[in-house]
Amino acid sequence: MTEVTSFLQLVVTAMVPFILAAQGTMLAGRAGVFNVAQEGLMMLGASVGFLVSLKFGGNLVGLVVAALVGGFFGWFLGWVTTRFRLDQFVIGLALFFAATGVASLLYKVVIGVTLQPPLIPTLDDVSIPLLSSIPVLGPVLFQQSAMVYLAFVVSGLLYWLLYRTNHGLKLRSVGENPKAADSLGVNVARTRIWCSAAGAALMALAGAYLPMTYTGTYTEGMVAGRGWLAIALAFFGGWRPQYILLGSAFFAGMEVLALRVQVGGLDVPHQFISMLPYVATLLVMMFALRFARIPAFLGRNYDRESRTSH
Amino acid sequence: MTDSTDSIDSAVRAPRPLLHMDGIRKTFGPVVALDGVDLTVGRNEVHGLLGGNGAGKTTLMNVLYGLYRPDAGTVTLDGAEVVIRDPRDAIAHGIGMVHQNFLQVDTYSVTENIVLGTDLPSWPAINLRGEAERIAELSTRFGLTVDPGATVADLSVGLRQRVEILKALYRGAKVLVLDEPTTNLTPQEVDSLFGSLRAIVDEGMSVVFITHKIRETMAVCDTLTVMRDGRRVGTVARRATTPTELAGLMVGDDAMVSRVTEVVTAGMVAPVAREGAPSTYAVSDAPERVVVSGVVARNDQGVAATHDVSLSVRGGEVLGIAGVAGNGQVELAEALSGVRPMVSGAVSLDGKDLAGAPTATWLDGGVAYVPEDRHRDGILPSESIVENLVLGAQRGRRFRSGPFLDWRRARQHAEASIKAFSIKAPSASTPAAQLSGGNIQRIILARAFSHEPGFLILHNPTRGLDIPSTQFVYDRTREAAANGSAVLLISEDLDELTNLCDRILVVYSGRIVGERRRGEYDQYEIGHLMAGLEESA
Amino acid sequence: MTTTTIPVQTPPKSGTGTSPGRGPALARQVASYVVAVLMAFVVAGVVIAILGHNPLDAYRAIVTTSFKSGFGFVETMHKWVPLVLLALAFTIPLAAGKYNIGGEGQLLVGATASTAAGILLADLPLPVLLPLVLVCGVLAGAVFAWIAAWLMDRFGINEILSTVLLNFVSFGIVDYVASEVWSDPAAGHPTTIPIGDGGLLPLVGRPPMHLGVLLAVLVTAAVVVVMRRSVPGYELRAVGANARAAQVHGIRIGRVAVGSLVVGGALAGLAGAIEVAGVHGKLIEGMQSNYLLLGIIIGLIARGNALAVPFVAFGIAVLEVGSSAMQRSAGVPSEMVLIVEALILLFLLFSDVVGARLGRSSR
Amino acid sequence: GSNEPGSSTTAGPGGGAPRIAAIFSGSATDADYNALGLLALQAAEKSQGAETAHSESVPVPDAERVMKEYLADGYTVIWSHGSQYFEATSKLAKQNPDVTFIGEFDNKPKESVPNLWVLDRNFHTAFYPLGILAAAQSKSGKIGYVGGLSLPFSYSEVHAINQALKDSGSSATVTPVWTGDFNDPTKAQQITSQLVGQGNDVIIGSLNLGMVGAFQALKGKTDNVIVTAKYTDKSQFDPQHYATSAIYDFTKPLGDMLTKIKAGERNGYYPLGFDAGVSIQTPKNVDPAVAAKVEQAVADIRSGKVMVEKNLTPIK
Ligand SMILES: Nc1ncnc2c1ncn2[C@@H]1O[C@H](COP(=O)(O)OP(=O)(O)OP(=O)(O)O)[C@@H](O)[C@H]1O
Ligand SMILES: Nc1ncnc2c1ncn2[C@@H]1O[C@H](COP(=O)(O)OP(=O)(O)OP(=O)(O)O)[C@@H](O)[C@H]1O
Ligand SMILES: [Mg+2]
Ligand SMILES: [Mg+2]
Repeated sequence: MTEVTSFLQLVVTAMVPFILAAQGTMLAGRAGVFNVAQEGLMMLGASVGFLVSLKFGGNLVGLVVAALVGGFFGWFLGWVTTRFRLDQFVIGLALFFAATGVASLLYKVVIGVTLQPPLIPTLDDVSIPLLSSIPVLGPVLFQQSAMVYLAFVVSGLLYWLLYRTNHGLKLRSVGENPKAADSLGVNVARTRIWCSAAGAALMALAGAYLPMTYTGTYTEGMVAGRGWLAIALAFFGGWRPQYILLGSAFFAGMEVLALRVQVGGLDVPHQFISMLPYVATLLVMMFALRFARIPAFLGRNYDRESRTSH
Repeated sequence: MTDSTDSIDSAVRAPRPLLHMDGIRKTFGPVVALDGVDLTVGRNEVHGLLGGNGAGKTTLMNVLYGLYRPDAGTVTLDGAEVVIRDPRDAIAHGIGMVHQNFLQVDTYSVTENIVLGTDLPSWPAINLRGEAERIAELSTRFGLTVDPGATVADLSVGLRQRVEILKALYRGAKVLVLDEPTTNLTPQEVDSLFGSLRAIVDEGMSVVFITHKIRETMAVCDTLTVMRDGRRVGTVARRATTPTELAGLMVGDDAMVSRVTEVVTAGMVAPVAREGAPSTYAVSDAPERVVVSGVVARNDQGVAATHDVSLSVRGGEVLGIAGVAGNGQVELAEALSGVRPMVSGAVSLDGKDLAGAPTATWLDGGVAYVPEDRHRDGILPSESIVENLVLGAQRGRRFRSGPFLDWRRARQHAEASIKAFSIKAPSASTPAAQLSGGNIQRIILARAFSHEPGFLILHNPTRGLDIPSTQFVYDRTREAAANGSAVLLISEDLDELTNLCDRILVVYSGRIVGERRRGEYDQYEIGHLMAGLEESA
Repeated sequence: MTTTTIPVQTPPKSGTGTSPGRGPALARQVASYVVAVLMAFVVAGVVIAILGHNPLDAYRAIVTTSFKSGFGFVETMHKWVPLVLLALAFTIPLAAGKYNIGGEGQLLVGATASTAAGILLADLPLPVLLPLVLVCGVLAGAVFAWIAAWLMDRFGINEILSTVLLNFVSFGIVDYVASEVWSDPAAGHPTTIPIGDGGLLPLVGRPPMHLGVLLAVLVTAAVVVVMRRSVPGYELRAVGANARAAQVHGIRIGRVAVGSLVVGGALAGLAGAIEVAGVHGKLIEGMQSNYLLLGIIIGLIARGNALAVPFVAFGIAVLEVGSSAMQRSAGVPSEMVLIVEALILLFLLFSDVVGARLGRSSR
Repeated sequence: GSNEPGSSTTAGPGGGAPRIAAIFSGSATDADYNALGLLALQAAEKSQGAETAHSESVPVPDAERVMKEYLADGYTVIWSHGSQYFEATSKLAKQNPDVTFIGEFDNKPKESVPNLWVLDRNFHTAFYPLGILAAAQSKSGKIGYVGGLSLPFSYSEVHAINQALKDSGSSATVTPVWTGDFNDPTKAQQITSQLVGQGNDVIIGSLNLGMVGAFQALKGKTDNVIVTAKYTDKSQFDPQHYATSAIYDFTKPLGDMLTKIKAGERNGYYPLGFDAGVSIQTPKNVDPAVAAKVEQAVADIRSGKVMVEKNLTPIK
């Protein structure tokens, strides 16, 4: 395996949590729900995904349950912010706290103190026949775990959903001008709630990916700020699935590159190298991104009978 | 309150009306917006809904459209009682509504805005091209031409209006509600809209047409319902009524009616002689207070929107600028008020050059600006009336004590303004957003006048205002001129311009293409200039 | 009078009404806070009981830690300082509609600059060094926030994005300074050597409380006055209420937004400086704790009302200080604290809704 | 060491049994450093009849406050588990002469405090045999060292490895890399993958929870690479590539210190070493000859034949 190939393979592997969490953020955001609980939901997804896989056999079950639990949190966010119009930011932070607490608490209750933590098998690489034998691209893109394919497929589906379907047309209108959407019979509350739920489910999947790829077990702090970065990434990608995919490649690429530089023995303090991804992101934004647009109603609650909410 | 017009009601009521609303009541907290209102709309008719600001017209129609839930009352359509919980129900029952503030997704194309909310199939992809053809076909049928592929943010107000109507037609509405559709339109556009309304009625639909403008109701409506203060005060057939009677119904107070005849009759008869403003005809001798030369300003997209505009305004003069919306008026108004930076050109007030200075300097120098979009540019919605009246003067000496704002003085000023400008509000600490459009405009005027402006720029100052409020604006504008201000009135309402202005300039494509003086006004001719059809020498 | 009104559920007005608190309104607000805290404790208590611990012991620990001893109170005040400053660092830009999520980075960079001054000029006497240490922190925080503000103003980069990313940058800066530049090899953690004694805030009382508390009180009072009464405060609110209208009326919205972020950064930088000069005497990696999140939460609970910020911050400080006591004396897992905090937030918002409904139906 | 833990005294309850409080840097469920701490604490509770309490996930800046709260609650022995707390611990010790403190450190402190026991973790000692292992095992001559933060103790570990390479006459080189976080397995996975990709065939890990990721980088791969770990037995993470671990155990050191404290010896210096708290697991997945060399190195250090230098200077 050439060095380039292995580098790119690492990048693609590292993209997955960014893709899933940022697409989740984007999906909810395009419907106007600004979720800020990514970091917590990813931890919850990691913990639940691991524990369920361990206790009920099989990563698939773990992933499904993690997505459901995450989805429940997202549903709650959507529900209280539409039904009671509670502040999205506050609820999001409350959910961040709650999810973080529950994640560790669950592990503590189920596993407890041990020097031999139980493990789940990590995801196997699935080679796609034919495609995986393309030079460079094959091993990079088509010899990965099922979650990698899932992340890309989800991105493609989201693009299709948002821009090619009637549901997408309605969905985006809810995040742009809910009053207009409402006046045409689009169910604003339902759209928001489900987008929020589905978005949070993706975030939980992003978290569940970590134990199933990097560790085989849940470790505290394994999310390590990637949830917060997912928010940045949603802005970076202009709240569009296609650019979020590109942005994930950029973020993951910078993350892996930063370490690569150290391995290559470059004599720069590693602290500076670790800043590289963030500084580079800002530089790219400065020079390349005049396009960044955010959903006009992002983070605001819609009240049909209020005069101020449009 | 019983009205003499009730006898007419039974006369105009068709045997089985298309729509009947009965005893609708709606409150917003302490405000009773609708107090048991009835409305009956017959088949194939344009039904006018007339009333002043805050009469409850919009609220009543929002109830019909399912946007508001009534506290009491029933709706009957085609003889069957229906329950309308949300717009989805309304649409399903064949009700379409064009809202006062357009409800459009700015980033969407015309087609996307129109098909939004329907059940078009998504698999394998939504077929917008097919729908665009349908829309094009509809728009030719009803004379509502618009490019289905254009992004609505790029459309003029008139075209946006058409999109709104097309939305309803596309859904096969039986009853089409238009909430003050003409406030944003030029005379030509109004005519074309009325043509379309007739076409719509001819195809078997009914139209509810909300307006303040008696002239318009007389032009297009078959039947009229007049509302005041959340009540229906009468329903009359157009043929059996007169503008004065309608004004009486709307205003509800005969003394008042005589004071607003100017507005009521604007554009219908020759301008009434104005008493009480005799000195204004001497303006030609007054000194030129404002001199504008060679102004070039760009629009938000960075394209030059005004070209080399030069003009001057004398003290005491009301100079009008006529033009179809989107011909650089916004940019001109903002450039002349110091809000938008100019590319080149000079503006001076009383000999003091203002070009290039920050907005605050213009304000201090005596330039006051009443923007066209009062909600967007005029008020701080969540802040109180007191705070709104301080806006722009916060750095001046009037409301300051040391480094701090003197809120006591600001409140006194607000209370005085509320009285002087007859602002209807529970108190001075009411947030501006809770007020009706007319009252918001009064706040903006109060603020502008309290600056004692040397140069007053008014952009569409009466758009969407009811008769008393419009009259109020007219009176205040004249008063400012009489006090020696140079007044620039940019308006799309020709009636208004010919009524108020000593001189009218016509803009087309950001250039001044004609000038007319009082006495030589001919609306038809000015309309031609506005359409860019005639170059004046 | 017909009273056939159908009891429709009129939803509450979006909770942005910031009209100056009148008596009953204030009482209702305080009541809603109390109810929320009680509800949160009841629900969390059920969870604690299910986990096999005694909720009453747990809560006794939380509630009494701050007040049963002078020591607890001083610790609470020491925690209050960064909380209130970071809450203001979030609240001030929020008034102009800008989200400063970078308080953490601004605090750290401020602390780094303070430490640098305190180490490089360690020999200066207190009257010179201490002000220098504080000013360096304030300036550094302001500059760091200005970067985000500049990116926003000049390039249109969303401030949430830039401030979040700059937080990560600040971690690298602190790590570098604390493990390479002035590393204290004996610390077993990225920590700098101590700053000069002249840079330390004087302690007063028994148990000793650093004077940063007083400083924070003064700064908070000044912010409250400026926000409510001064011209810049008014312009800030105007921009937040309607930026376009503010611009049309002569307010330079770009400057106001940038200024609000810079002032926010300065306050966060001051928090960093006080942590260095008052609490740690040096730069320690991780000294930002979870102040950013708590600051945001405080700002949001206070609804952007600068006057409410110090009080809410005090409540959160009590909770934070009490929470570790809960783990200690009742054996409740530390994660429970997070859950209690989440519940308080939730119930606070809910009690608002309920309060608004009650308020309406009693009319 | 001559003391058997817990053999000398078992004071009955009420007979002045110590009240021990401990603070940990992370969750005790980490199956790593903090779990070791909690197990030691629980053992002390049993053997000493002590009453114990502990706080988990105590951030460094909060350590002083949390310990003060324990002081206020009347605990008689306070143990801060982690050298990041040492400063705060020694400061409090000076302020509270009646309470006995146990602090951890990576050196012998210059001053001695009358009521402070110092546990010197001597991490470098254990990394010498790991260096021997690497020297004997590496075919490529490239050895990767994966650290978290670039702290002095990490430097001492790298120096010890270098010393071992020199002593065994190997020309292999060590590449130290830092993930910036002892507990971020994702970064550890990525960096390990890259180290392996660069031809490093021995990976010496000095991480906490991050270590799990380092193993994951190789799991299921056929590369001829071995990985060593720290603190606990981590063989289950990747039995195929796992070689050994520098195992730490705080039960005995804590027990010893408590016993002495009970006997009135309220301060002292307790160095960890192969007699006390440290051991090297018998290497797996390597030649028996290589394993023997490691055993030999341990024996040499024990006997004093080899002195592992404690060099805390930064690596360039
Ligand atoms: N994040 C980005 N990175 C790079 N280029 C971008 C980005 N966002 C937009 N662009 C560029 O801007 C153009 C417009 O983008 P796009 O077609 O997605 O916008 P849109 O369809 O108007 O927005 P939306 O579909 O969200 O309403 C594209 O041609 C693309 O080249
Ligand atoms: N969403 C709302 N919240 C609170 N009060 C409202 C709301 N909508 C309308 N009102 C109040 O109800 C009354 C009727 O308002 P409505 O908008 O129906 O009047 P209108 O006849 O349409 O006036 P205009 O000519 O200004 O459009 C007014 O007093 C208004 O302040
Ligand atoms: Mg698009
Ligand atoms: Mg209306």
